[in-house]
Amino acid sequence: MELQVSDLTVTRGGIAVLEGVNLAVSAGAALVLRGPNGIGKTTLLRTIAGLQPALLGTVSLDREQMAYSGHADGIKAPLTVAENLTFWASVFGTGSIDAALAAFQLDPLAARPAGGLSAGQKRRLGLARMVVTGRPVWVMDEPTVSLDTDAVAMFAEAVRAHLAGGGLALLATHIDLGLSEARVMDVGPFKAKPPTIDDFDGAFL
Amino acid sequence: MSSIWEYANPKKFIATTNRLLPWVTGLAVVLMAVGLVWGFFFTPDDFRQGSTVKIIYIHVPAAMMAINTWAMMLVTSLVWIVRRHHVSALAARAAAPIGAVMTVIALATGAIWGQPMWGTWWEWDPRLTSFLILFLFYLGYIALWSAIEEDDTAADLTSILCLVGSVFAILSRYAVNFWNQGLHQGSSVLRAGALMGDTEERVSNVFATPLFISMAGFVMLFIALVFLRTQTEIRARRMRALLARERMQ
Amino acid sequence: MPDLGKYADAVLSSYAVSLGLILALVVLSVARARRVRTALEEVEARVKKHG
Amino acid sequence: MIALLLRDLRLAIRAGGGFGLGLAFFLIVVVLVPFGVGPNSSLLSKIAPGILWLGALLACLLSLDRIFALDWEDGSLDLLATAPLPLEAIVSVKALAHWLTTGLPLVIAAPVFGVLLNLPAAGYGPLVISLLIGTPALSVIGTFGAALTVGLKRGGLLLSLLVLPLYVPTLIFGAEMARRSIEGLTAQTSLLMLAGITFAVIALLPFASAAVLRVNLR
Repeated sequence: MELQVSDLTVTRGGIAVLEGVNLAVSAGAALVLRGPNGIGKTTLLRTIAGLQPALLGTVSLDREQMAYSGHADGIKAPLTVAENLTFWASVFGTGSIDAALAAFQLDPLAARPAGGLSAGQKRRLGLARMVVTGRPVWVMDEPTVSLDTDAVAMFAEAVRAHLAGGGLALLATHIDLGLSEARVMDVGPFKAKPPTIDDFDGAFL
Repeated sequence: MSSIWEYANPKKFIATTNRLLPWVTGLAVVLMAVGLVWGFFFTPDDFRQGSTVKIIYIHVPAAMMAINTWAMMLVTSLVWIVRRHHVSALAARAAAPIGAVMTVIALATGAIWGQPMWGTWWEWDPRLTSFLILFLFYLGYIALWSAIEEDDTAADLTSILCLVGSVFAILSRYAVNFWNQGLHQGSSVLRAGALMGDTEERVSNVFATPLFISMAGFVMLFIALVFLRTQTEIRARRMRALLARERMQ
Repeated sequence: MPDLGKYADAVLSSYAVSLGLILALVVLSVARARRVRTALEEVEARVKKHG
Repeated sequence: MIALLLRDLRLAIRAGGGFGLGLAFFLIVVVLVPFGVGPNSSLLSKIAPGILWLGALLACLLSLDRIFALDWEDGSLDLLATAPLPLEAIVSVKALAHWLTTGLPLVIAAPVFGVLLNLPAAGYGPLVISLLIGTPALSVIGTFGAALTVGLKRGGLLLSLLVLPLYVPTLIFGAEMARRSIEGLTAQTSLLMLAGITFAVIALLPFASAAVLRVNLR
């Protein structure tokens, strides 16, 4: 399995932000996207994950193969940690949540209401959800926000395990994950040029 | 002249409507003036309704345009959904306030006519009630357009609302008919009301010609306003696009 | 002026209200059209200058 | 799908608000009406079916914006959209959860509140039946409205403006059915129309809601 993105142009608010993006990630590999704030990393990841349509270009894999994690973790405060994970496990039709709990050392917190967790613990719960999905492609946007160094190591370990199992990962992050095998790609060169102004057509420019 | 879809290009639309606009406006002014002056000054009073019959020259065309505007919005919304022509979505947006004003006129003239006829400003007559509901639909549609910042999102959502709303508007029309018939069956006042705004056979010939001229005038007025307001929406949209592009640099 | 009889108020007020509303709609549409047109021209001139 | 339903029900129970608030609002409307129109019991019994229907409708409206707003804010909606469930199913389940937490309690409570309004004895059965058949339509239509306004910051008022006109046919046929039964007239047409609207809405509107949600998510 290989994730191939060819000539992808992504839009935010109807305006192209990145254009002609080409990238490929093969099974067992991870690709880290870099770039300054606001360049369109989130938009790119959302487009690849199938949450928004691309203006041009193709993504080789279907969205049914991907698990997406964004800035918000989708945690329900009144439910316990275990209940939150069990919900996603049954939605994705995977059975057990034990592996996910173990990977992010959430076992001691399993019976706690998620609303009482610290920001870092919530983030760990959000990342544990990725394990539960059982999907081969992880698309992750700033996964390490509010994690301490131990938790970042946990995360790197979880990604490594995922890759070893034949999965692949696409991440946008600023910090060094300690994932030495991951390739790094700067999305800066793909920044969309302002469209030329001529007589107006469908884009009103 | 290859196909009608060429006019979906904003620039082409503006150029074409600019050429047509003076003619349409002139026609609207002439037809409305003739229809209304003829109706107001040179038609006899009705033997039952007296001079209030003169209100039909405004009430009937306004009511017709209130419904036709929604129908036009439905068509342009469908065109947007199916063919993604921006001008079509913007035309629907431009038309909505016109339809709302026409609905208000139909309601106001209906109420003013009802005061001497029914002895009350407001009667929950099925026809008037349906127009009140139609007005609520216009309000919701306009409010949704102005609440959403992103243009294409707004166009998509309002189009779907227009589609769903159309079905519910027709449903409401039947529901309201059923509901009022249940309340006062066979009231003679309501049968007298059927003369107002009913099909042309019932309105005798003396009233028919100026009424048709006035209706044609209202149609022309509508077309002129839609042209002008759609141009405005296109320009506003282009301005937003230019400003957004400026921010990119 | 035709003799409107006892319904003069009703007829005259409905004509006044309706024509007033139509006039208001036309005036507002034309005013907004002018405003947007000049605003767009300004922006276009600025954008063309900066390239 | 069942997991989503169970989660929504569990959230409604734990967070409070779900069952309780709608019912309390319904009660308050019913209590306030006699203060507004006077304590004349024959008048009250005449308008009781309409008031109960209106109260149920408003109580239903009150909780509509919660259908998607919370899931939108915490990102669950994005995650659900990438889950192996069609959006149409998600929307339907959400509507069902809303009905179970809002509509059904209202149906059960309506006879009790009917006592307060001096509802005639003949009216209890038809009222409960009309509410039972009609309130699912309120939830499904409301879900469409909630999907339309999900991304908006001040969507609450707009939601009411959009949804209330869509409620007109259901309200008319629902209240009409109860009223006709009380007056001893045949209520069959109203019943059939009400049921027809509910079934049509359940069958068709989720597609519109899902389409709207897809637009709002991108």
